[in-house]
Amino acid sequence: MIGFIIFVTFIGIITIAFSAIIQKKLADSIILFMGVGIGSVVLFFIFKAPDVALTEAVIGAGISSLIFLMALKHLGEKK
Amino acid sequence: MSSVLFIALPLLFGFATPILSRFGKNGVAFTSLAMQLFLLFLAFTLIGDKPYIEIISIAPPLGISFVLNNISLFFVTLFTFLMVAFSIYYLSYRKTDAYKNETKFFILLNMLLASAIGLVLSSDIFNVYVFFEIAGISAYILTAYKKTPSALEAGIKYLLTGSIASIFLVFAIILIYLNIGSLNLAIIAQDFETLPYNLKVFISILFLIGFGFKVEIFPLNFWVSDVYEGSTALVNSLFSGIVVKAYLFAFFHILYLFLPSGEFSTFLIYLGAISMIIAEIVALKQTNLKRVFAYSSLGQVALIFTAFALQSIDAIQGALFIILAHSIAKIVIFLALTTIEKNYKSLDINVLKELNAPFLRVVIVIAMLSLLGIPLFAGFIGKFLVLKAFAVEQIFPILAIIIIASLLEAVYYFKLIGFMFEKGDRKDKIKVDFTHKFIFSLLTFLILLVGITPFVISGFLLDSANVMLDSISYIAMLVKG
Amino acid sequence: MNLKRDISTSTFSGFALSASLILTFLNVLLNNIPTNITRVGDQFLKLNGSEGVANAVTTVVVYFRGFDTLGEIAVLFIASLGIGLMLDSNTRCNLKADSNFMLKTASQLLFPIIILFGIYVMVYGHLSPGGGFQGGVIIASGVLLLLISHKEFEVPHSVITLLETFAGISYVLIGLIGLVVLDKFLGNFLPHNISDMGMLLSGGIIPIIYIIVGIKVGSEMSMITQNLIKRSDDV
Amino acid sequence: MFEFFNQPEIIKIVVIIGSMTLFFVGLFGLLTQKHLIKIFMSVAIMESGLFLLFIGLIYKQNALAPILTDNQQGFINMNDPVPQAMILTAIVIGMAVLALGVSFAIEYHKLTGKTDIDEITSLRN
Repeated sequence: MIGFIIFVTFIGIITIAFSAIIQKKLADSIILFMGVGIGSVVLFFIFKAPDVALTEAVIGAGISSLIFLMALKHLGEKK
Repeated sequence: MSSVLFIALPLLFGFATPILSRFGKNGVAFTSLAMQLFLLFLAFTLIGDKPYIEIISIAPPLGISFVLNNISLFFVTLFTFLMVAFSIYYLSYRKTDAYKNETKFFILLNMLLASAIGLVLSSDIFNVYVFFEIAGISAYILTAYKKTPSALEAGIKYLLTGSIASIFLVFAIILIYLNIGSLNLAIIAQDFETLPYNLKVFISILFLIGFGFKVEIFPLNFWVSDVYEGSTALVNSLFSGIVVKAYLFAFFHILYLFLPSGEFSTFLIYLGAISMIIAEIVALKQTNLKRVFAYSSLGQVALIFTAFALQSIDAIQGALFIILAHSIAKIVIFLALTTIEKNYKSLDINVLKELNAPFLRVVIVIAMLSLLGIPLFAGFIGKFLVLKAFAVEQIFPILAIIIIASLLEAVYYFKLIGFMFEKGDRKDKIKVDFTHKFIFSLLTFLILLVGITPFVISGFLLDSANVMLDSISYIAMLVKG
Repeated sequence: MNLKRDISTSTFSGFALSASLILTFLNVLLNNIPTNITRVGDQFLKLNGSEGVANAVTTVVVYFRGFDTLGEIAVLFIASLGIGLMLDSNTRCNLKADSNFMLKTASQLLFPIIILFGIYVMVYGHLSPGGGFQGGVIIASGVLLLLISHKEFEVPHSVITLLETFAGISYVLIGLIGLVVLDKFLGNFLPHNISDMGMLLSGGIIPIIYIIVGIKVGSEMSMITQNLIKRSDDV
Repeated sequence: MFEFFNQPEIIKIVVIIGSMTLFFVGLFGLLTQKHLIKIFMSVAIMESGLFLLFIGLIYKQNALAPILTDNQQGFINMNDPVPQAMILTAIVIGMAVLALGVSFAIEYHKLTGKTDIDEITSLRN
């Protein structure tokens, strides 16, 4: 069972990451990037690395997305 | 005790600076200089007749160790000395145009010093990565410090290339840990031979890409000239004098341990030779002085790279001589350029035609002649030793490339020298104040001293080269703890 | 919308280049799947009991690889300094929209809880998952909540400077004391009995250092968030 | 079918292919995207692919998390703590570099109004 969960989570993360990259709207892409972070948290937790999971939760999914959102606010959608 | 101090003191100083700045701006400047002078004094007391070895470690042989032997002592002394020279120059420079938020500038300088020393001393591959990042981040911020569009552009480019480099380095470290199960350089070096061939090649290439960005080797050095042009000449003196040298040493130190010699080092020799010739060719048509010296720096670094890649005692001794000569000459040139830019507000190549400062002209000419490798200047002995080593190994294509590159270098240096002594209109005379005169005279005196009497230091450098090449005793020493 | 321009040659060549690179990577990795060799980690686990800390990751982060953590703190310190330098301006201006009463009250209620949770994660870092980094970032996220909801709120700059300086200095000084007392940098010179394992007061200097790391990370991250959120020329 | 995925070798292969694909997605973004935010995002995705590779290959299925709890006798049969410590360090460093890069980009945008990596070319000659 655990192997299947890993498999599915990986597929989910890859799909989310790819759509985050090719997304036209930056706001959508940042929200999807947050999803990559959350998926990684799940995987780290499955891999018995609770410390890394907690760190990824607060930094990878939390603060990084905040940084991107602030960048979006200052840089704007349009190039 | 002392090897930790070389890293801990600048770090401690950096952390404490926000408090120190409460006691006035001069306080930070002078305490910073005093701390660096103390480190320099400490380094000089350790240079003795007999080889010096010291290991500091946490939980040996598993934890992180710092090794202070002859070769790392050479680099520590060089970096500290250059930083002291820079600080003395800046101490006088700041009276008229100090950097904004000066305390932050001092923090960055000391962090740069600490990380460069850490790269040299550390014998743990992940710890090397951490210092790699500290040096990188300080350099990015120093590049973008002035917050002009070009400075920020250079900063963004530097940061992006740097983060890609660190990704590849982390990849290499991950594969090493997965397959060998240790982070200690000695234990990795023992087991690296036993890995499957394609994995070994893969790790080496990842490692080369990771460090290749930082040691400015050919396909990966597209960012260097932009960074030199975007940042100030003052800061460039540190990049060219300290940062590259620390990365170079860390790269070859690790390479010698992992891959004693073989086809990979032949590949590196040719890579270095190609980047040397390309850098010198591109330098010919540059019109901005910062860019000219950026490309000249690339050429010299590639020469050092080639010499280190040969892995013979003579070549390493020559490379150490070139490192010494190049660091001092480049810090002289970039500090002189800072003075010129401050007075004439431009660093176009034509500004040399109107340069009216006999003292600066002499200083720049001496530094350039040393870079060229003219006899009686510090650069000569290094280039001579490297050429001799390649002749002994009978790798004549490289010999030819080095000579052609030196000739190309001579073309644009003599063009610059011609500009400087051209008859014509001169601008206002530059007044060089006493502190700057002192520091320039000291550095040029060192260039001449090393050039005329190389034997004062060649023994020490020969020992250092021996220590650097002798990976077996390094491994034995580290494993024993 | 011009499809032909969107799927340009650069996209295709980028795809081809990265795909070929990845195939090489996969080829090498799949042919050399690491077997179960004894690693440094297993030796660390054996040694771990002697430090009296229940969370082995904490021991490795703070003690065996203590210099990495020091370097990491230096990285955060420099990055926070650089961000402050880049985004600094004398005339700070606040978010335009004023938040409503509910949000203000709720954030006032939540703020102490988040801070408390952060401190818990920080203090219990040697017993349970978590520690200085995570706790520090959680505290910073509490500060972030206040920054968003109260537009007049500002992180007290002098207090933060004092905290981060204190934390940085004491980290290095504790390391140097260890060097003097036990002849190794960051040596564990406080009593650390194995019988105390699992208690709050156990592990000698390790929890103390992790708390110091937490203070440092918390203050740096708070400054970073404030600098990113409040800018003079807000759009 | 679920048993098939539970074999240790299959888990390792899934981890290698999955994380390398994630790395590839980041590399693809780095090579094709133009906006600075997207570039930084690609770098972050590449990094997380590497971290997943490391932690996933260290993972032993029947071992425990490296934290001693009440009903355990000692530090035996646990996952390797060193990679976790390394990844913890690497995550924090990656975030710091990312934040710094974003602040450079914000300041650059304020001065010039450019966010496209292809337009940042004033230094090239």
